[in-house]
Amino acid sequence: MKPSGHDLSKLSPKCDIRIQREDFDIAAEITRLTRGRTDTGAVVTFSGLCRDEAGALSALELEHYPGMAEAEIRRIADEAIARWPLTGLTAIHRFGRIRPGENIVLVIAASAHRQAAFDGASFLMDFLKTHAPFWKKEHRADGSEGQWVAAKEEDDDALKRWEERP
Amino acid sequence: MKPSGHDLSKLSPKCDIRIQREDFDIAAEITRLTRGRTDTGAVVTFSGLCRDEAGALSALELEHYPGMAEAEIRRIADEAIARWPLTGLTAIHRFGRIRPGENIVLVIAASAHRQAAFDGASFLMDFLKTHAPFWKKEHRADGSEGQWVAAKEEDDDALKRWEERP
Amino acid sequence: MKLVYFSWIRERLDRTEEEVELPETVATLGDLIAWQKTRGEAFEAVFEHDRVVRVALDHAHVDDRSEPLEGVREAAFFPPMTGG
Amino acid sequence: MKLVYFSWIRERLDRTEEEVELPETVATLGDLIAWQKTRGEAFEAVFEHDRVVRVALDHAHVDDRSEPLEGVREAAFFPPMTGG
Repeated sequence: MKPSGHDLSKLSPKCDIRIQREDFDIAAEITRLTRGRTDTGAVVTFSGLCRDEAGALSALELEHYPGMAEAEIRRIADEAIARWPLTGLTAIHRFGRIRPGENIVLVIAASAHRQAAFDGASFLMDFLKTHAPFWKKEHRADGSEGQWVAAKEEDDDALKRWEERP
Repeated sequence: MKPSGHDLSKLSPKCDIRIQREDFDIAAEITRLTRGRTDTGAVVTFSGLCRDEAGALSALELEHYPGMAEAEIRRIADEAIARWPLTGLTAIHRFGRIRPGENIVLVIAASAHRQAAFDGASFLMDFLKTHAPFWKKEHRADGSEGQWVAAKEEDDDALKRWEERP
Repeated sequence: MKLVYFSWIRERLDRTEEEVELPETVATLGDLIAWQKTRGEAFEAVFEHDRVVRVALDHAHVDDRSEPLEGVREAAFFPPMTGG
Repeated sequence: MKLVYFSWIRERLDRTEEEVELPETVATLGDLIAWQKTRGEAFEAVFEHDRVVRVALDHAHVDDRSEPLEGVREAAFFPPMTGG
């Protein structure tokens, strides 16, 4: 038995926020978050991909507000860490040109328990959708001028459930 | 523009259930689920790891009921697919000796939309915890006889929320 | 009928599986559990607390003790599951 | 003050950023938006629908149009976000 002073549950949560043009490696990010500690029992990842059901999209162009994007995601991440007993939290958001099937965003939440990991990841995504300064423009496969993607009301609705819960 | 007959949203969901001794590769499993289709906008993974906060655990021994385990998880997966618009669902549960920090279980749910992916993965995990025929025995670091892990009431409580929702 | 056991129930009964000939009077799952209790001290101790012992008949969970056994080939006995 | 623009607001106003000298009378965010409306047709069209234009002052979201501008170095104007 090791002395109780060696309490791994007191390691502070790792928090990693990145805004980048390059793709990410989910397996490497999970390892980065869980390596060297045995207090993580649950890891939830969310990855958002560029979708194109109609076959009409050539790519999405993701514009962002460089000064604000990282700061805003960090603020949301800090709130998630204050709210759930997380052992780690990662958020990576890409910008630039992204083709159908490619990754756009990754969120990882690690915790001792599964519900905290699910809730932390879901909370971070809901706020990221509505508060992180990113905008998507469509490039169409036929070369015609694409539209800016409109914000969804259901994204605002998704936020509200976090106000109702403890 | 491709003809509307080429509607990717009508691809049937991929479903992959495995009970195995070996570890799994999360990145490879995500690729397997999303490759070759552009109707997936959201992928949620849950991985459950062997935890050891006190430093007293040498390993967990996972016993399972070979004939029933895969069938039961498949039944739960079919229910998730009937309930949410998923484009893919994977569940891998390991058995045998698993050390602290190692993977025990992986669930992946893919969908066009994030809430369905979160709900599908969370639902599958809640049922898997309480319905899949697996049992964990602790092996202690000091060599003394370990205990069988007791089931948690909170796991049964977690199930109930799926009965209340539409 | 084939009977299989898991976890601490397997350890307490000191057997993984067995082939048994059930008496004619054993028609339901409740009858089967009652019969198990007659098979000695270890069986009596395990099956005493009915609610702790979970049952699967031919790989399907069964709660209802009045479930008929007709046609069932395999009954499994185990404590609450702790997978995931 | 530095003003920055994103998405279709940037396209409509045909500028990414600009450095402006605000009149003495512009004290709040509301004043700033009113002043923007006086800067020609494109500005008028963009800022006409107040609720569609979101604002960040020094990288923080601000809803309250009575927010004072004192000390603010950068104001950003953009439509509802569509990240994630």
